[in-house]
Amino acid sequence: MTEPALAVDGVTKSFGGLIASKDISLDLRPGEIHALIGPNGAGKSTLIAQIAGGLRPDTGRIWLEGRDVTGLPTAERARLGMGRTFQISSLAMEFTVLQNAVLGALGQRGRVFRFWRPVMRESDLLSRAEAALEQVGLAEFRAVRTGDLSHGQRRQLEVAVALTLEPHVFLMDEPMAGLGAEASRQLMGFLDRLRDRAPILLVEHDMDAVFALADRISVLVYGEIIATGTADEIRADPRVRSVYLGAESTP
Amino acid sequence: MSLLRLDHVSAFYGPSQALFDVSLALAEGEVMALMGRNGMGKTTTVWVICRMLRNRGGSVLLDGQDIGSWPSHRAARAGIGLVPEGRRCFRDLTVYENLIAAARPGEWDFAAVTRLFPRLAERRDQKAATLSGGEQQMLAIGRALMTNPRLLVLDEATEGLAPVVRQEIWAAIQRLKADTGMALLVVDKSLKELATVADTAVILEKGVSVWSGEFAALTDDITDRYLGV
Amino acid sequence: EGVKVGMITTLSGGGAGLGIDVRDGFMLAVEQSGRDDIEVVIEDDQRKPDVAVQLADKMIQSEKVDVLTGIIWSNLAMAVIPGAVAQGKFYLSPNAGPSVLAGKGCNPNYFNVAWQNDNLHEAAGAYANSARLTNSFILAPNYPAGQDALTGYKRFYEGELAGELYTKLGQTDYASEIAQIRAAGADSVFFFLPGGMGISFMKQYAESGLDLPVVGPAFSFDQGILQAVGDAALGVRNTSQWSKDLDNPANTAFVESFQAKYDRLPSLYASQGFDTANLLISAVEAADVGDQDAFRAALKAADFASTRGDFEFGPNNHPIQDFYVREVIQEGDVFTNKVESLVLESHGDAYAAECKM
Amino acid sequence: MSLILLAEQTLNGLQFGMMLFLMAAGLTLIFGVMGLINLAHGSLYMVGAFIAAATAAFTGSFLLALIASLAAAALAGVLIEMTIIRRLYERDHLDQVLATFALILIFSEGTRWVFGSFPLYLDIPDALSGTVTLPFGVEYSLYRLVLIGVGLVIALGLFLLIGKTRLGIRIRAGENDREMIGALGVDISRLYTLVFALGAALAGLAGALIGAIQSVQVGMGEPVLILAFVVIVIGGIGSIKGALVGALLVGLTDTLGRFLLPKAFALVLDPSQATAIGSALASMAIYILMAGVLILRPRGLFGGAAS
Amino acid sequence: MTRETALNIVLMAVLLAVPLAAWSLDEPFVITLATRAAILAIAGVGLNVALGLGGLVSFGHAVFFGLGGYAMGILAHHAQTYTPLMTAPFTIDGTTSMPVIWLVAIGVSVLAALAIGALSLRTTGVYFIMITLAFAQMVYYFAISWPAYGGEDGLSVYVRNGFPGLNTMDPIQYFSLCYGVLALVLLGVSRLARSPFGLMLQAARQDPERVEAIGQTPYRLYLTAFVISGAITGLSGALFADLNRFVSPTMLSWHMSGEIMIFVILGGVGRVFGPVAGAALFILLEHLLGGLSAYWHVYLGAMLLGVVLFARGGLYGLLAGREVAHD
Ligand SMILES: Nc1ncnc2c1ncn2[C@@H]1O[C@H](COP(=O)(O)OP(=O)(O)OP(=O)(O)O)[C@@H](O)[C@H]1O
Ligand SMILES: Nc1ncnc2c1ncn2[C@@H]1O[C@H](COP(=O)(O)OP(=O)(O)OP(=O)(O)O)[C@@H](O)[C@H]1O
Ligand SMILES: [Mg+2]
Ligand SMILES: [Mg+2]
Repeated sequence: MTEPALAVDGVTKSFGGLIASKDISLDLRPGEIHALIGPNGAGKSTLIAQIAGGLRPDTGRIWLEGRDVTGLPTAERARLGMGRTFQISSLAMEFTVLQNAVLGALGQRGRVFRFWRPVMRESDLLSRAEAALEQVGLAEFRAVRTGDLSHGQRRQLEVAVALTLEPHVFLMDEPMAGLGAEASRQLMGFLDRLRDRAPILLVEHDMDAVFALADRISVLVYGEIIATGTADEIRADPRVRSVYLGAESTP
Repeated sequence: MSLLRLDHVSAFYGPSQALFDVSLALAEGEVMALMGRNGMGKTTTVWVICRMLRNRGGSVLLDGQDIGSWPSHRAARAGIGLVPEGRRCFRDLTVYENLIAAARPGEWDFAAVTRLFPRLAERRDQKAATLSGGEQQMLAIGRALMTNPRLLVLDEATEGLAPVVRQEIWAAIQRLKADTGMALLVVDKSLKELATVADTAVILEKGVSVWSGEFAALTDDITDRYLGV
Repeated sequence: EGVKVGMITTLSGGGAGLGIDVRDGFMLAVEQSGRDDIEVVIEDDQRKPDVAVQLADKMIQSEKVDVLTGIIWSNLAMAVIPGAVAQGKFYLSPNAGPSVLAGKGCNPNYFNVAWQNDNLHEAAGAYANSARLTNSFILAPNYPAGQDALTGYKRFYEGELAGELYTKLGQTDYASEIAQIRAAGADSVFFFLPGGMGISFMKQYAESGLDLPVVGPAFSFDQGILQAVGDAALGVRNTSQWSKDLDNPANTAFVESFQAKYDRLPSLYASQGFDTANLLISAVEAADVGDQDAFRAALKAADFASTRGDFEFGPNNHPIQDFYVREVIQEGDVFTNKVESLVLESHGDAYAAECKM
Repeated sequence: MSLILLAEQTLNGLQFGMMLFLMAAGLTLIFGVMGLINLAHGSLYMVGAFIAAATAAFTGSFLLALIASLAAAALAGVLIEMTIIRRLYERDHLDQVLATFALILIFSEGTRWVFGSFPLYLDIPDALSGTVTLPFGVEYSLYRLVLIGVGLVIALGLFLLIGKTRLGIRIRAGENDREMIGALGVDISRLYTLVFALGAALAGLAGALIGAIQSVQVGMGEPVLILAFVVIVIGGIGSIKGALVGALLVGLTDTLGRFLLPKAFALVLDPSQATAIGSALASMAIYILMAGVLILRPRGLFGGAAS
Repeated sequence: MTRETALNIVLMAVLLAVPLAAWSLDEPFVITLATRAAILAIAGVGLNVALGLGGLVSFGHAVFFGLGGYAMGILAHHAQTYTPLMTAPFTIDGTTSMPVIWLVAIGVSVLAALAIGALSLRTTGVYFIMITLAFAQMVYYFAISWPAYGGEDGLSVYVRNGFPGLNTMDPIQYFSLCYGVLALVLLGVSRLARSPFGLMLQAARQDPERVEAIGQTPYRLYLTAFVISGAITGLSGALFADLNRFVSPTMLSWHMSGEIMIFVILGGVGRVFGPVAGAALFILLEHLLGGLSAYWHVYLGAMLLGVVLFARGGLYGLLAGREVAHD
């Protein structure tokens, strides 16, 4: 078996009395979509934050392509290839859509401390940004101010920015949230193709998407992983049904 | 007489027009689904209804009265409760404080809301900023219910909720409809679930209400054309 | 052909009272002279040095004035005067007298009609000796004028020091200082705290129950400020080169006419403004301002009737004059000062020797 | 240096701190809770002092003077809230800075216009003047003890108001999301007018109370303003408790700094140099304290609230 | 050409034309006013790098302004009194050469900005406003009570320092020099705003979390912006002191910080040329209203209030509309 692109090893995190992550281990293998599901407040975003670097785990380690990144700051991890989308859109709202995408490309390229040449004339950055916008279907909105986008459009831009980073792994926290049916379907098709470029750790409550996309699913409940398996295994798991899926388990 | 009625409403964000011609009518006790692709003006319509945005043309009537010049707090007191897109909980307030901040007397009180969402009782004294996304969503619904509205407006209220909770909320909406006669205006992307509660539907396309009628009358043809499903 | 005067003084903000008094005194004298060949341009410096410099430039470059005057504060004076006299203008100071300009930085075109900054403090030191005070506690804000004040006091004072304190400029609460005075076993207090600082200090001092005699320069006990200090100031001794009850004809006439015109008692600053104008008028009468040397000589002669009696310039163009100690009294419901005694006679300043001109 | 003197200075420090709290109380409310940077707070303080002085001169009653200052400041507060401040809540802090700076100019010169350029007289009423003897023989001004008491009462009142009442909850909710609290049925404009008036009244009261032992003059509000900001920032914005603790810390630092630093330098330097350097450092002390606190705790001592 | 560009050109043309006209009409004071506006505009442009682009509301920029001023004051003072600045471990003499003074002013400001920024940037928002104020107040009180260079009285130098090939005492020549510096600074800053650094800095203002997620460290961006900002403001301080031939602690006071900030807000936060408009308007108002009445501050206040309330985004917001994304 090849080395996992991302590995979480025995991570524990507590907030005061609340244990948000309890000895969590999971991995993300090249080419796969690994979905992380679980009830609200189970600790999914908290885990993503620890992987991305916003939070320090109390114990445990995070490995990115065989490298221990536990102690590294967020920016460093992003440079090493972690691309993430946020649960609540995090974008430069005064910029245009294109500028946000260029920003991503610039962050990835580095050499930020240049003070003279206009960045919006750098063709390599521009072409990468435009390609990403094209892929998520925002190309025609390139000149719109990000703050003027509708909620769903912002979610799409969020994904586009992650794309420009050309990451080695994607961390996506509820990318479908707020998307209309059609846009979700498009995004699903897109994620399906994206996994070949880089594996995706996908947090999502849209079960249609999860069951259609995920190679493996892990279920997090009260900070603990209670099951990991294929879509069918998870769908059949009575515990998962009772705490999470409810009536939705019938395909 | 309809409880809420929009006639040929138009609205702008600064210079850019977002609504061109939106009309809809919602009767007492009725559940209406407001649908459309991303960016078509659903939230803008909701804002106009709640008076967070002024309509420039057309009229907005509540109980037959033109509320076009009302400030939002007056509309709220007249019985419109809002669960806004993106939750917008008061981040520095505790769960309990969020709930009681704007509460008005009625059958929905802290006990009733926490019966609906027991999670909120567990997190009673936690600041809203540190709640999980889904918890915040529950809080936003609870907060609107605590104002004991006659018309509850839910803008993407099930976004980001676990399936079980979503089912609970849909069930709760059904109960609300059956027991209290509360009217509801629901924006949601899940047709399947809307079908279980909605009586009527309105579809928006580029700021125009292009279709309205009984929910049951929605054909595949229509949903395919306007919603892409 | 007359003379054009540029007056730069503080007419807005917290320190406006002083500027207004100088201006009113000055204009009163101009008016009384009955001359229509003295044109005065007045501008507000807002108590900001850079604004004062701008205004000086404006008056010299655009208004083409011959004489500048009006500045209240030493730091503004330091900013304006060297440049102005370097450009060949006359400057008559109605208030500030920083030591540099009395000593190394003196200039034939710069005349100080008020005093050298140390003078009133020196007089306070001399008074302390004559009142047989032997263990003074002294305090002032920590800035050049404050440091000069304590130096000036110590230059003449012969007793022991019970304590020496620098406070923060602009400080409003003096509980801590007062406690230290109480603990120090002093027999008197000397302080220099101009403006609101002095009012605060006196009120709080009175409130503390301490009743050591207090001595200070006139600034904290002058007409404009006394009403605000109120009872707390009664009986305090303060030193000055002028007082409204100084018995000379010029002064009597001044006090009367000032009161008639402005409906308030004149202050120290008003008297200085008045004297400055009269000095100028005396020079205008004697010489043409176009003839710099003659005009300078006429100024130097100081041939005018000063409200403080005898007045003459020393070698550094600073006054040689008498200094008095005054006591704060109440007349009806107005607080004012009455002269108690003369403490320094024909006193010059300590920097004249450094002045080479 | 005797222990008694040290104790007395500590007491002075605490007392000065309470005085700072009085000045800061209204500001905490407006700045911390409503999120508005109100540079004109010092002007309201000045208005309070001037009105008190004028009323006292006219009626001879200190109590009436206090009431008048409260009323005048509250009225001024309502007026500027309804005409100007109201339009600033949605704006960013910078617009607030500029607008309220403009208000300072208007207030200061307006006051001078009305009351003239000379300081006014306002003194402690006879009933409160004089000293009392505290344990260990410390003589202490009665009036200052009263100030401490008033400060404590206000602190407690504000704490309850903001933390425990529904009014307080709504104000804080408005600070997080004004639009939303409006959409839930709260008339936030009226609420804010009320709060602003309350903050203004507190400023006016402080001006009157403190004006009795300081100088009542144009510009008296400015140093107060800076000090009050220092206090609430050290304590953490939005926290009444923080403002109180911050005020006491600043009071102690300033007083003891002024007292001890020159003495400390006197051990190594000659006396007059020591006083100069010691007091130079002392005048920087509270700013050093503030920088230190913020470097260690970037949101102040009790700050959690965002702003 | 956008309206903003047109406005920039008009503004700079007017700022040049007015003193030239005054020169031909022999009204040297108008030239002095224009010089003052140009210099203060430089300070504002500097602050705007931190405040407008980086969102760092510094209430302590008077530190850099004052340090620049004292760099000029101290160097010129030593040169004019023929006393060395220091003798051990090696001798440094004063100078009256403007270019050297500018370099020193910039250098000192950079060091100060590094130190103050490194510490202050641990905080954000209002706390940042106050901690920058705190550092400025420390320096201010130090300058007031430190007697060596005049304390509160400040330091006068009797003649303006020299610039190769110019007679700086001639108002129009000194104006041209300051105008040239302003133009250079504006060129630099407008390039910077569009550069990779500028884009990233502005993103860090809007959403620092986003910037981290794309692999950059907001702190380093902020600190760099703060240092650049301080350096520019420091340079303007040196020019200002030379204009007045005088430096004093008022240049370090919080009023000064506030005034520089007002130029920026008045002109339009984040608009590169905004502070030029802001400073020019402020000085014009000060000059025109000053003669009106003894209580002219009331009118000034009312005018400022009018601008905030009715011209959102300052003068540039009023005249050029909402900021459009460049390119
Ligand atoms: N800073 C914090 N302090 C205290 N509790 C916290 C903090 N951050 C998160 N929590 C709690 O930790 C739990 C896990 O939160 P998290 O956001 O990871 O949930 P989640 O699985 O992403 O849920 P959702 O699907 O609703 O987004 C929640 O109960 C939340 O309230
Ligand atoms: N604050 C704003 N300023 C300017 N334009 C806006 C603003 N908010 C929304 N718009 C524009 O108005 C249109 C309608 O937006 P609205 O938010 O009502 O859409 P929506 O139907 O709710 O979409 P979604 O399903 O994505 O939430 C969109 O094209 C959007 O770009
Ligand atoms: Mg989450
Ligand atoms: Mg929407």
